[in-house]
Amino acid sequence: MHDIVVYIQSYLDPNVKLTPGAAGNWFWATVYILLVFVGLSIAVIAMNWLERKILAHMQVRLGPMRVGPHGLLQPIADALKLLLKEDIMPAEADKLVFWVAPFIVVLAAFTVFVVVPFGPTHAITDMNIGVLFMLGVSSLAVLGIVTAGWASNSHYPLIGALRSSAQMVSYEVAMGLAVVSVILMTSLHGIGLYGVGGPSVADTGTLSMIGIVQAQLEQQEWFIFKFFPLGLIGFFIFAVAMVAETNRAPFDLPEAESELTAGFHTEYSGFRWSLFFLAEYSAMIAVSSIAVTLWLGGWLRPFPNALAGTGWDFFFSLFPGITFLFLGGLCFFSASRMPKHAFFRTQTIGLAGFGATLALIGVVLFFPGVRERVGDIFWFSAKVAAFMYLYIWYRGTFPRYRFDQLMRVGWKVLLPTGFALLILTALLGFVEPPVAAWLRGVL
Amino acid sequence: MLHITTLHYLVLGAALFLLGVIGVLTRRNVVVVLMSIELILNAVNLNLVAFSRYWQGIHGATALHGQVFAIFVITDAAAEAAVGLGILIAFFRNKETVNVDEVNLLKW
Amino acid sequence: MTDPRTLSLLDLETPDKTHLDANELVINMGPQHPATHGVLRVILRLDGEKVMGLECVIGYLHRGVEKIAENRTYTMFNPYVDRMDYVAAVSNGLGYCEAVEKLLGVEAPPRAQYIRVILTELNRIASHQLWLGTHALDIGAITPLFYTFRDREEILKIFEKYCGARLTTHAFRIGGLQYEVYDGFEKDVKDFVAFVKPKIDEYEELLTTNRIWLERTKGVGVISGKDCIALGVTGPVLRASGVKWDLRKAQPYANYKNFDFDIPVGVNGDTYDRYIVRMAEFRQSLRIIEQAVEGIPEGPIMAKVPKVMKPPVGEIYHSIEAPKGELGYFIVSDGSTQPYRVRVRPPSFVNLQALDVMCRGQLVADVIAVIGTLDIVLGEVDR
Amino acid sequence: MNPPVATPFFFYLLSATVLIGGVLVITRKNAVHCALALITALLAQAGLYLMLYAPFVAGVQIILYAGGIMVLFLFVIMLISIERSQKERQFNKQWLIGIAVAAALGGLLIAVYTKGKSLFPEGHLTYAEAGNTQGIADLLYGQYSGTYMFAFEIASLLLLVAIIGAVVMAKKRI
Repeated sequence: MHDIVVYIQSYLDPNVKLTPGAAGNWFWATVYILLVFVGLSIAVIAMNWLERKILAHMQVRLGPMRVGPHGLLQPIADALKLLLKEDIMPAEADKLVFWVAPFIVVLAAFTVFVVVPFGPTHAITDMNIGVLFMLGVSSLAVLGIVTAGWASNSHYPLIGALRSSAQMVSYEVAMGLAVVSVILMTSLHGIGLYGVGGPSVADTGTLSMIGIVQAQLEQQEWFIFKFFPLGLIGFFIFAVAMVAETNRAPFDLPEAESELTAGFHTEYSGFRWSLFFLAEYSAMIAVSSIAVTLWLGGWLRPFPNALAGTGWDFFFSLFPGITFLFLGGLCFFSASRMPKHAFFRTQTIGLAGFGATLALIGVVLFFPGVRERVGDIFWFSAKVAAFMYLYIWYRGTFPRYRFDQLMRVGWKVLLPTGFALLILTALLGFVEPPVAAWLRGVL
Repeated sequence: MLHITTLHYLVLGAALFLLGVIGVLTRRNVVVVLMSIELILNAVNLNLVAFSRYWQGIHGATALHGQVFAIFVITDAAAEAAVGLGILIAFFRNKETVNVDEVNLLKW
Repeated sequence: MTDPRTLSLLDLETPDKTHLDANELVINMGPQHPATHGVLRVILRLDGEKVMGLECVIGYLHRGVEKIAENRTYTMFNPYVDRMDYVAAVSNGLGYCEAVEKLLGVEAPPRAQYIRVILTELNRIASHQLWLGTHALDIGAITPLFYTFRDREEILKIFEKYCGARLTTHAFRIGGLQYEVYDGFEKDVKDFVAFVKPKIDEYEELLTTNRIWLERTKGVGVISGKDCIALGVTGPVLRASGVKWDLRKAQPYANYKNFDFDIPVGVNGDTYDRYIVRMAEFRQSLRIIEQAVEGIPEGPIMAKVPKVMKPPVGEIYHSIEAPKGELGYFIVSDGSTQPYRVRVRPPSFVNLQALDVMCRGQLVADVIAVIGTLDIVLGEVDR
Repeated sequence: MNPPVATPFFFYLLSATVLIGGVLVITRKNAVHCALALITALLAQAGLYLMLYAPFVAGVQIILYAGGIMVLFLFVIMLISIERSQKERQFNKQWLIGIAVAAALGGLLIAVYTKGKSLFPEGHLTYAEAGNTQGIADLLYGQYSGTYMFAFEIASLLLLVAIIGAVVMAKKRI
């Protein structure tokens, strides 16, 4: 018993600078996995609600308003409905493959989060091949989509699946090139040894997700601003490719309902369909996490170098609490504007209760012990949330590409740009240190 | 506790290799034959990586030649799959079959 | 590679080869397809994703409107025409009423004429708004639909206030109007014009310079002016191909000759030009409404028409510029209370014939864009 | 660094997966099932690479084999119709000879491994995956230690040839 307590406490030691996976701590690794799983599920539910509401307000509608105050319980109602729905399997479908396909997609989407760094110690594990692992595992989702379309034994799903996989495979290439340019950047004026692994030799890069963020901290700039405008171009390539990769508007051809009804998941319903839904949203969060980690400084708060010092640390550590208090206040404000009618009493109380919960979380986040440990998670989530908003915004404003145009953008625009970017980054990385040294000498 | 040694991996590799060989020699469907070739290549890769680990034990962590070879083999497998499937499509278009024992013409 | 245009259209034998070298694939789009705007069935002959030819199968919404006319009096048939192009019911009513008036030899009084023009132009805007929303939705932009429906609502409110109905209005009567306009009609119309002007800019902001919109519409579904004339295509589709033909100018009816407006024309005859032409028509319609609402004269709203209409023996063809093109009524009278024959020349039906020419050599996804850009209403195609 | 845990368990689990996957590949009628079985085997093999402290090879295995090559296979299987080939005889006439040859080969391998058991003592490894990727990169492109730089460039040429070859083979009209 005592040993177990010691084992559990060994990771709580503030001197531990490792992720539980890297430290080999089974207990905390399991806890982190559960936390990430629950957090991700909540994020998907929240994203579902937010997408409907934000899209609705962009389109002069109200969105869900009936189930719970401001439709807050709508995602839960939907989930219940999906779980209770009859699970239809087409008679001519390939039973086993039809059954397995959604799980492949969901597994691929969730496994990616093993290496996502929410903070320097807040990740399930840190791998020497972090980025490679993320790209590889997220590319496995293609298999699920192809098999789902094929197993349905129907034309529209098959065409949708082939389109989807062709699209994902094509954009993976451009995506990879953009990622490689970042990996090149990590090796520049480095001190070596970021994160796990890496011989402590100067000018050695890293594939580790934590290492990439630490490289940005060392080099004192986010990679989006590195070698301006090269970092920005790389980020742009990735930002376009990641929308295509997740099959979202304006690249949502596999699901082009005006042509293909619902694409590869036409024949799916109920629980299995909800798995595709879950996978789509968690894949969106996953690719956004890659973008945030690689270009936007991951968990780093704004200006970690320019505004360093305990005062600034304190200032920025107040943000999570303030955000939750603000959200709670928003709920109270909405509750006060609810119609004063007996029919709405439950809803008003529910909304106020929700606001109170958020405010309570906000207050807890002000405690000194908590404040310092959640800052990195907060900034990471905030950056990812910005990407999620972009996804919704795209969907609200863009028409859909045609398939040949989509392929042309992927292969004829993004790919050559990616190659040029890679060459220029390498060249600049080679040229820059002597030039900088010379400039220092001159000045 | 039983230790897993290099030999374990070699035996596994050999078993995989034999499965691949059986597949190549007995199946008619070209796609499955190509997949069996992938099995053979993977068996080889497994051996290479296992040897690399063994070699690392002797020569230190930087003796990664086996793994580099494995990467070359994977590259080769990609090339082989692309060309093999290309030939398969061309063949299927002309003969409407994917069976190896019906490939009995040098040209058509 | 043979030119797909030289292939015979009706040659639709299904090749039962499904392997890679299949020369063509015949697929069926509709009648239950979300992008065919109702119950249009299109049989596509494809080479891969390329359209080699297509055939429209229509008639799923046939209600025998023309035959019904033969068993109704002239007055009784009037509401039926609303059900043809149900998104532009007012225009249909205008064409029918004017045709019968011509046959009877009466003319609606000027006040009625002005109000007719206002309502018809409002209806043109409503029809174009519905077209824009659904067309954009087909191409994947979901937001314009909600914007256009929000603004179309204001038009429907005016209709509702005027005659009690929103969609199938039955606004006009043979010889003029049944109802005097309600108090505040002019103000409502003026308010609407002021309200909708910035909204049209809003639509254009979303789409006109949107890169994806340009890629999806430019060079898609091109048809030349010559082809348009040969096929009898009219309306915005014809004008987008560079033919300056608008019945409001060419054969002025109602009192359009009193109003000052331009005919927007396109250059390339592609989907984008059709979009631009219709966007310009929004503004021209607003111009007409502004002039008309300023100049509504006082006076009666109904000409003197007999209670029991017995037009003299004879026939008449009268056509107007409906939102979708030339809407013509050919009415044969045998001197009785019921028409001997009514034949409608619906713009959607004639324009739909251009679909094949416009889609050949395009991709499947473009067929959807082209069906959208033709702005067909199946109620009118099938009648 | 903590010692690895439950190594034999994972080894037997993963190798069982690999072998079952391999058996399914060569026995299933439906080519899509074969491909799925192969993917399972490949992923399990990636796990084995991780156990051998070769994370980079494992990553390449996932991204190239499972995510790339197998998608290509699935594509081709779906392009060519498989209904007919499923009803046909699955094994060719020489299957007996084939199995005999494979058995002979197996016997040979068994002989080699029983005789040469002493050649392969247990490889004791105490270091983790640290620096694996950097080490491989060093061997491939290192300024002084880049033994395989030329071979690597040749591999890129091979890929180029394969791309052109595949396009030439599969294109209907060039």
